[in-house]
Amino acid sequence: MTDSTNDTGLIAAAGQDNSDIADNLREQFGEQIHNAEIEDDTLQVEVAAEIILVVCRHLSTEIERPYPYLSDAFGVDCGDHLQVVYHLIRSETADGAFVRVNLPRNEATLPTLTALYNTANWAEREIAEMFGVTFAGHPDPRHLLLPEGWQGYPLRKDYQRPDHPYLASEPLHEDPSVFLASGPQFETTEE
Amino acid sequence: MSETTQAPLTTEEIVVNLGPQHPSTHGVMHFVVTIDGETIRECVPHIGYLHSSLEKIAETLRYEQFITNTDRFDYLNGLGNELCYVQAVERLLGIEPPPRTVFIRTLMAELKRISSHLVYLGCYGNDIGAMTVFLHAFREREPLMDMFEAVTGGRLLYNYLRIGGLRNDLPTGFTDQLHRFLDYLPRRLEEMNDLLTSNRIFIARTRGIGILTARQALSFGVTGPTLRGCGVPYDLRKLRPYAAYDQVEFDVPSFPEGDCLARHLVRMEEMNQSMRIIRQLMEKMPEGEIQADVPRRIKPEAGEVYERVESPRGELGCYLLSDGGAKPYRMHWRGPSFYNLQALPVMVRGGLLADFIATLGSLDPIAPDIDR
Amino acid sequence: MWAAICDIWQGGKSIIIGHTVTFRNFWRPKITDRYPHSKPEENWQPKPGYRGGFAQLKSDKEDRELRCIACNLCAQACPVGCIHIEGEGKGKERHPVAFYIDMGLCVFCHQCVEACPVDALTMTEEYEISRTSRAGLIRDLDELVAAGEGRQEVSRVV
Amino acid sequence: MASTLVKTILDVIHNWAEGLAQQWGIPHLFVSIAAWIAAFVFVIVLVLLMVLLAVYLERKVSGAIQSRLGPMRVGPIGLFQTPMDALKILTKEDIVPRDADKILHTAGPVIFFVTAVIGYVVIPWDRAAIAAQVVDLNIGVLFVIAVSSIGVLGIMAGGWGSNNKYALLGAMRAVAQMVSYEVALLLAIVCVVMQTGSLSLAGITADQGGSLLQWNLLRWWMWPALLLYIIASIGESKRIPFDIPEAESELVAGYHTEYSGMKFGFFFLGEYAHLFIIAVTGAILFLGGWHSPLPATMADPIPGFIWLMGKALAVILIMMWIRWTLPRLRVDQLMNFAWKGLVPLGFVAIAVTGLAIGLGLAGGGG
Amino acid sequence: MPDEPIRRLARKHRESPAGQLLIKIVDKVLNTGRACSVWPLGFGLACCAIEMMATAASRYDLDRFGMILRPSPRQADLMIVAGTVTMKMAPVLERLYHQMPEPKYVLAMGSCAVSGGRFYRDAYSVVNGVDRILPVDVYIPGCPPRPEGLIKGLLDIHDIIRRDSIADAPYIEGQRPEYRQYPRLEK
Repeated sequence: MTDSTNDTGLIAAAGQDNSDIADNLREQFGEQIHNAEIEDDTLQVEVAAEIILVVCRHLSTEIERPYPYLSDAFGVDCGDHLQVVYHLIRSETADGAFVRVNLPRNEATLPTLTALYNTANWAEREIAEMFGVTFAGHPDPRHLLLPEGWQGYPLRKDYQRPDHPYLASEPLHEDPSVFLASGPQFETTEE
Repeated sequence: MSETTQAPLTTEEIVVNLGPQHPSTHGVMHFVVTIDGETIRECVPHIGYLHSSLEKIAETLRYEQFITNTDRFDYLNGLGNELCYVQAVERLLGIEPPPRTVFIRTLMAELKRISSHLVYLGCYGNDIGAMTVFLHAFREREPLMDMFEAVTGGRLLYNYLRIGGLRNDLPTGFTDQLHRFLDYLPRRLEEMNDLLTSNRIFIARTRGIGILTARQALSFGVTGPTLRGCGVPYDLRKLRPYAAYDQVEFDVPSFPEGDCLARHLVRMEEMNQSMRIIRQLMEKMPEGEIQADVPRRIKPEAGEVYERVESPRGELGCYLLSDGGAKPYRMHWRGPSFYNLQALPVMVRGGLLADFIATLGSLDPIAPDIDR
Repeated sequence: MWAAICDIWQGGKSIIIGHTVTFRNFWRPKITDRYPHSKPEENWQPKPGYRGGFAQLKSDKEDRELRCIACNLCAQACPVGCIHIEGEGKGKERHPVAFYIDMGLCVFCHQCVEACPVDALTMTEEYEISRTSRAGLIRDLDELVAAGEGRQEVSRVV
Repeated sequence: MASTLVKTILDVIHNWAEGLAQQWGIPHLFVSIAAWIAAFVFVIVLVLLMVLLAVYLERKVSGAIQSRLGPMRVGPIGLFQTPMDALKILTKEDIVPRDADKILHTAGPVIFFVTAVIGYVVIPWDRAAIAAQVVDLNIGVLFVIAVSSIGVLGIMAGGWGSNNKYALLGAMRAVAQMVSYEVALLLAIVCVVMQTGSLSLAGITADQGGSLLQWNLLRWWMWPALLLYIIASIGESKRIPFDIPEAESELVAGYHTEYSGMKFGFFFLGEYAHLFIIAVTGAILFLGGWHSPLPATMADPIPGFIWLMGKALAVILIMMWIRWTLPRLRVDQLMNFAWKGLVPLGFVAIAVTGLAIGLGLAGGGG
Repeated sequence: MPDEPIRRLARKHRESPAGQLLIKIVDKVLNTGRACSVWPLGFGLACCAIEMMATAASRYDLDRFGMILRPSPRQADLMIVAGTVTMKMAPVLERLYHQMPEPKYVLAMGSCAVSGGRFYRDAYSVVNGVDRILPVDVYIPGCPPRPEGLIKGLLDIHDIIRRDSIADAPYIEGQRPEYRQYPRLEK
């Protein structure tokens, strides 16, 4: 029962290529597609924040061989801006497409994709609490992994860990001169 | 007690907190379950009780130092996680590991899959109420633990894979040990099937319980045995072969029912398929070096990579972004349990409280894999 | 009706089969290792290469000096920073005056042993490392040297 | 011989007390009451010992089935493990949760334990001639079932009084389950009563005297009743596969989630006392009570109460075997099974017994 | 405490020789009972939980020592904190500890519970050692410890119990001496 479906999926994958998808995207959305290319049968698209919902709907339902499912979404702190990456897949061949959005650090707002993908719910909540990206219209915008009332966005590069008694790195030995676990030997490694 | 009772009394829904400390939550998760009598009206998962900030830690460690931490994501699949991470780093660096290394890595990942499914089997038996299955499954797992210890020096967390190689070759006597185990395990699995899988009570507890349709599963990003239990033969080992999976033959078991029993049967069959893979790997195992040439300072060029492997729980993704330094600039881990668990509220709605436990157990979630 | 009877028959059969399995197991030999009791049998000795406690090795030459040259490579390789070294002297004369490993912090990953250029640090098969105080988990140089008495080889899988 | 020894000890105490009473002019009634109490205390101690033994056996049997050893450290092969557990439990802190109903919280385990033990007064431990039964009620078998079913009140009081949702759910499940399985249990007993024509446990035992062939176990028309009794008694004692009131993976520890120390000990011991009385009753109903399986012509060196306890232990062992083999049923399946499976089976069993009596095979009320 | 009258009596007569003898005997009996039936609350959090389960399973068999893993803290004597304790989990851990009846003991299993281990320095959400929240009696390093290592730690707990005396009354008047009071997590 399993092999036949597998084979058809693989043959279909081999028979077609994705190069037209990138061209179509550029044609359809023009300037708002910052980048669209195919690398090792993986589609890489970088779009403006305003059209992310439209592009994802287009990729997941409207093209000939769509990427109907969201597999993963995560954020990256690129220093001067934030990036949110969506990984769309096809279930028959496990082909992937990466859709990226660049956002300014201070006012990072994106429309939510929860209407399109159930997967987006938790993934967006995680990105929101880790990077401080606001997802407009998210049905459940609470903290996901961190306790209620957490301050700061931990995965941003400039995050300082809170000064909390549970976290304080106090000397482990009775005599602090003997052993300091949070020593600086580590930072000097590369030089 | 049953939901068909039409009582003239006014009834009240009660809210039960399952977890964070609860005998069946498979680690620490918290579910706020609203029940009417015994029927579940709503279930809201609260996660993050094991959020250990490993993605942040990855940014402070060198590439080779972080291998030991990948074990801690999904601790039942330590070698599989290492495989995913090491493959990602190797792709960043453009290194090809020697063939013997690839074979040993695949072999260990498959052994780990068997071990992980045995833990699942035991815990599922415990959830359903069959304590003996739990202890039997852990008993069969002990020879495996001995093998892991002989190869890697650790029982549960290994730090065995290296970038472009392995820590050490297989020890002497390993082949005999493995063959003894492979001869012995199928008989014991058969016994376990007699004891649990074919039991009328077990079937009554799992058939038609926690149903997830294929479309729902895909839209929730569910992968692994849970998705294959919905009739979708989605397996990265077959669809996008990595390591040595393109050199072995195996089937991808899938059952169309989408209930707890189907997921259970998928895992039971996967253990047999893993044994088949291991036998083939042992036959074809090439001789040779186990370490590729790797620069002493591992500093990949700026770039990014998204590596995917099939863990016992589903699709494992590792995203690495390098800025040219010795430490990853950003590391993201796609834990399969994270997305699998998201589908739980849909699966348990309208069922009984006992079905909740059965459904949760059949997803086989691992807390650090969810919370990272 | 017939289906119901078949169901009862099948169900009863499966339950009886289950009972035969447990009955068989009842008479099987027990696999329990009686850990603190049958200690001389060394049933539970870890395999060679097991990553347990730590030891500092001495040179196999006549002078029996410590091999360690206090180069700090192990401390740098450690992903948790549980090793603290203070060395003295320059060049060939360099030796450690203080060497602490915090076992409570250590994750037993073996990276320090692999980093050592002179094979001075090793992990042992010691696993009875529990203590009743946090400070008791910190190993100093004397304890490490004592643990290394009689060892020549660095731990490795054979 | 042990049973005569017991009788002698009791007689000596009785005579001594009577002598004393005559000397001091105490009415004879008080002496009789004192003698009953002495006999009752003796039985209770015996029963508690058996309960501790049953707990120990449970751990050993489960160990054997699971390829492990079970308790080994305390005493030879861990024999003193359960007394040590009891000692520890009795000296633990007794916590009453702040928002619990204090009276009900305390009453729960007491009711549960006392009702579990009271049933033992009507058990005929040995032949009536040597007075090894505290009271011989003519409705003994009903008394045992009735009293032990009051235990469910203790569970309900405890579950409700704990002010804990797991405990409440567990108690609700326990009530529903015990009420349902009692019906099936009584239907099984009705068959035995039809066969014997007596509700007294001593009478039921007497009916099976003579030889091994007289046991209800070996009368084929009693087999449906026997099957029914085994299943219903497991349900009644809340063990796997019917252990939903304390289903560990669902309700943590069920109705005794909030109990610690001595009160938990009462629940724990009471549970095994329940189990043991159901096993003893089963041994009397189907395995010939204190009668020896040896032919009557052979001299029997073993006293009757040892035989009875041995038979009860055999029943318990079978229940343990079942417990450590099967998974747990779900709550609705459990109720369905009781009402749609066991009750009809009970009617079949009664019909079969009635048929056998009609055909003249059975005693039909002696 | 049910033994409170005995304790009061013992403290009163701890000077007299007869009292000492009696205290010795009572200690011996009580401590043997307690040490021989330590029921742990399996507080399995992460990787160590699997090794804890393996220890309770057939090959190592905690039941040999009279230990049964209890699901409810009310019936437990010992809390095995096996794994990473996060900031989100810390209040739960504290609450469970206070739900356990006296006398109670805490065993920190694995590096994460001992010191934060892997997550000591750079993690923002992991409690660096469970001894910042609870009074820990025995520390077992290891990541995770071998089952034998865990059994050794449990035997250490037995030793601690056997050293208890009813005349000391360590858990009646406030906390145990080595208890370090850390501030509670702010809500």
